[in-house]
Amino acid sequence: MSEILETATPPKRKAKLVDDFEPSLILEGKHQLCAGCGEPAALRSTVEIIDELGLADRAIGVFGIGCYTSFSPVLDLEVLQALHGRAPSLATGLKRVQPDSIVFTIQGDGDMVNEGLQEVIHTAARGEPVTCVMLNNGVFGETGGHMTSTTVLGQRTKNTLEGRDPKQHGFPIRMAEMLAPLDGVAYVARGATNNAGNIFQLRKMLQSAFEVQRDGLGFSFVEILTMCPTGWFIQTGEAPDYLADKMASYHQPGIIKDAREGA
Amino acid sequence: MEREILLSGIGGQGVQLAARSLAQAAMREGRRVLMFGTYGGMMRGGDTDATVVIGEDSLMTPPVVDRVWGVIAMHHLSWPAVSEKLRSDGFLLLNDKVFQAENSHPGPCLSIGATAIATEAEMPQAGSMVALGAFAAATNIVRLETLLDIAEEVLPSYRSQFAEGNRKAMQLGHDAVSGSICEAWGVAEAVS
Amino acid sequence: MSAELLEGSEALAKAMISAGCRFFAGYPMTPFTEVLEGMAEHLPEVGGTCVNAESELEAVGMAWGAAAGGARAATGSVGQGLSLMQESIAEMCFARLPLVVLNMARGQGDYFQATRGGGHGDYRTIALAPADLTEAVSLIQQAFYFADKFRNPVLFMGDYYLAHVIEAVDIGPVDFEALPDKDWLLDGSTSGSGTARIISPLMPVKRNAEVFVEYGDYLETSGDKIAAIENGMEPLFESGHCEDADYVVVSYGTPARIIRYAVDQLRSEGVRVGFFRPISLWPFPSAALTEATRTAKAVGVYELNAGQMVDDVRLSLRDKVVESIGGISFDDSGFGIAPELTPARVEARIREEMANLSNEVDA
Amino acid sequence: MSGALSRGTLVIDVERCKGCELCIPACKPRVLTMTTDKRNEMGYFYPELEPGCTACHACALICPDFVFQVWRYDEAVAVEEEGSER
Repeated sequence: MSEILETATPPKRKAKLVDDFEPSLILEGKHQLCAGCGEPAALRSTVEIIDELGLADRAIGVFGIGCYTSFSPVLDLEVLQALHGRAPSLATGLKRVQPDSIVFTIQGDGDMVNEGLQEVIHTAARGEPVTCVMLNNGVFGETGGHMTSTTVLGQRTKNTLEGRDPKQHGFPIRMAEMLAPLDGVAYVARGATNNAGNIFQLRKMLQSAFEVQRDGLGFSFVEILTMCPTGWFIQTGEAPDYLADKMASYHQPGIIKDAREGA
Repeated sequence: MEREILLSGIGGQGVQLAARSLAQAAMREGRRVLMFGTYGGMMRGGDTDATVVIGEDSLMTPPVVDRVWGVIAMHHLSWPAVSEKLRSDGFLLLNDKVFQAENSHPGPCLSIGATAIATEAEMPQAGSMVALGAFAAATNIVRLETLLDIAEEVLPSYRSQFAEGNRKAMQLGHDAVSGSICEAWGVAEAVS
Repeated sequence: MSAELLEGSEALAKAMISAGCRFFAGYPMTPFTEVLEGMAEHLPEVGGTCVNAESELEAVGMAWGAAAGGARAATGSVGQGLSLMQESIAEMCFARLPLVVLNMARGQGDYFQATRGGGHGDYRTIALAPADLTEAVSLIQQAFYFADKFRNPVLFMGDYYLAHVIEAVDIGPVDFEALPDKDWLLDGSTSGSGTARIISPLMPVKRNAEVFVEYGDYLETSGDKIAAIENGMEPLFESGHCEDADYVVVSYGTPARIIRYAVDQLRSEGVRVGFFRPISLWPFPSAALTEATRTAKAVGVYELNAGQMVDDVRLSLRDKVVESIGGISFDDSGFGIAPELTPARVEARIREEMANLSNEVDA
Repeated sequence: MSGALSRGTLVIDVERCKGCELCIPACKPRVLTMTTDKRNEMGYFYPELEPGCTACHACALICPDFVFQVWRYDEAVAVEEEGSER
C-alpha cells in the first residue's frame, strides 16, 4: 500500500491553483444536499462556463423549486426566484426587458416536465434567446423520491414501489427530443454528471448553449442527468452506474440539435 | 340637452360601425358623446345594439339608458325591448322590408329600404351606413359632411378600404330623404 | 394632450402606455381581449413589448420577469383568468415586485378575489375600481405609481361596460411625486461582483449579505408590509348627498355610476338618500364610510353578486343596519351585461328599500 | 511505480466530505482511497491522496461537496520523492 500524503495544507513546492474549494461564482460551497447528489456538479459546471465565457457580469439565473434552490442565495450571480414550473415565463419577461443580459433557468425534471411543461415548450417554440437547464434525476428529490414524468420504466420511487409500470403510470417523456424539433430551438443537448468524462462533455454542451444565447441564435436547452441516490434507494457509490444503466439508456446523452452554421 | 340614439339590429349589418360613426361625427362637431354597444359571442347573426348619447356638457348618464330620443331599427329581432325605450315623441327610422314587426310608435317615423339601397349599390353590409345617412338628413343630429369626413378614421387600419363605400352609402341614405322630419337640436341649437 | 374619442379598452391601453408601462402580456378573454389588442397595437410604437402569452399562468409569469428587470409591467384577464394568476400575484407580493393587473371582470363576482385573493400566505393587493372611463384612465396611471411606491401588485377592476363604453378622454401622463430608483432590479450587472442581487419570495438577500435574513424572519415582515401600505395610502372614495341622508347606498365600479345617477334623480325629487362609492376596495375607506353614513338609519349595498363587499361595509359600520340590495344579474351573452342594471330599476329598488325603512321606523 | 510522476496535489477539506465516494472511480490515476478506520466529525469516511496525482481535477468536478482544492506543480516530481515534502 502506498503512503498517504498529508493534504491538510497547500503544497510547499511551487504550484498553481487549478481549482479552489469554492468554485467561481459560488460564494459558499457548504450545503445540505445529500451525499452523492449530482446537482452541485451540474450547477458548478453551469456557472463556471458562464464565467469562462466572460458572461458573468451579464448573467441572471432564474431558479425553479427543488433541492438546487438552496443554491440561489449562495451563487455570486443575480437570481430571480420563480415558482415551481414557471421559470421559463419569468425568463421570457426578463430577457425581453433586459435583452443584453444572459438569462438562464435552472429547473428540475419535476419542476419543468411535470409542473411547467407547457411553459418551456412555448418558450422554446417562441425561440426566446434564453438557456434552459434541466437537472433530470427522474424523481422529485426534494419531496423524498417520488415519480416524475421522466422516471424511467421499472424505476422504483416512493409512489411506484414496484417500479414504474406503463399500464399504471404511463411512459416517461424524453424532454430534449421533444423540444429539439421546434423551429425556435437552436441548440439541444443532454449531458450527465455520473463521471468525469461526462462532465467534460457536459461543459462543452453548456458552453455551446450559452454561446447560442450570446450570439442571439434562439432558444438553447441542456438537460443534465444527475444522480439522486437517496431518491433511487441505492448506495451513493452505485449511483453513477445506475444512471448509466437505467436512466441514460432511455434518456441518451449527446448533442441532439445544433442549428449553428458549420455545426 | 342630451339626445340618446339607439341603433338596433343583427350582427353583420354594421350597426356598431354606424353608431361609432355617429359618435365620432358628433364629437367632431364639438359635442360630448358616450357610446355603448352590446353584442353576443357570435360575430354575425346575433342581436346587437348600440346606444349613443350626445350632449352639450359633461355627461353623467350611465352607459345604459332607459329612455331614448331616437332609434334606428335595422331588424325586428329585439324590437319589443327597443320600442319600450323609445320616447313617445322620439324619432324612429325603420329598415323597410327587413324590419318585419308590428310598429305602433306614435311619434315621427321614417321607413326607408336601407338594406335594399345598399344591396342595389353592391354593398349589402352597408345598410346601417345608409340608415345613418338618412337619419342625419331627417334629424340634422350631425351634418353629412362631418360623417363623410370621419368615414376613414372610424375604421381600424385593416378595414380602411371600406371607407369609400361607406361614404357612398351614407350619401345614398342622405339623398333618399327629402328633408328634415324631426330636428334633433331645434333650428336655433343646430351647430353651425 | 387633448381628448380623444376612444373605446374603453383602447383608452386603458393608451393610459397604461402613458403611465410608462413597457411590458404587457395577456391571454385573450372578453372583455380583457380588447385591452390586449390595444397593447399589441400601441406598445411597440413606444419600443415596448406585448407578448401574446399562451396562458394566464404564463402571462403573469412573463410580467413577473419583466417587473424584476425593472420595467413597468402589467397583465390582466377576467376573473376566471385571474383565478389562474393568484399563485403568482401572492408570491410577487412576497418578492416585493410591482405589477399592475387588470381584471376586466364579468359582473362583480370577483370582489373577494380582488380584496382577499386566492393565493397563499399573508399578502394584500391594492385594488382600484373606477366608475367611468375618465376616472379609469387616471386611476390606471395611479395604479402604476402605487405599484412602484409600495413594490406590490395593484389590481385594477374594470368590466364589460368600461371596456366597451366609448367616450372622449384625455390619456396624457399624470404627474406623481418622484419615486426612488429601482436599485433592486436585475440586469446581470452585479453578477460576479460578490454582491449579486436576488429577487425572491423566499429571501431578500444573498447568503453573504452583511445582515443575512432567514426565511422565517423574512416571512414575518409580510405583516409590516401590509401595514406600510395601509398607513402609506389614503383610501379613495366618492360620496354624494350624504350630509342629511336617511339612507345611503354603497356601490363600486360601473354600477356605482348608475347608483349615482339614480340618487341624483331621487334627490331632485326631495328623497333623502345619499351614495358612497369606494374607489380603493383595499384599503377600504372605512373611516370615510362611517362619516358618510352618520345620519343614515340604514345602509344598502348594491353590487352585482350575492353579497361580497357588504362584508366590508358591515365590518366598517358595526352598529348600523347594512343590507345587500343588489344581486347577480346576467344576460345571455355571459359578458356581465346586467339586465337589472338600469337607472329605472335601480331607482325603484332604492325606493322600495326606503319605504321599508319608514315602515320600520313607523312601527 | 518506478518512473511515475506526481504532476499535482490536493488539499482535502475532509470536514466537508459526506463520504459519497464519487471521487474514487473518477480519479484516473487511482490515487484516491476512502478511509476505512478514520471518520470526520460528521461521522463519514473520507478520501485520502496517495502520490501520483495528475492535477486533472476530475475529483473536483464531480465532488458534490467541493471538498477538493487542486494544485498543479510547476515541475512534476517522482512519486517516490513526493511524500517527504509535497
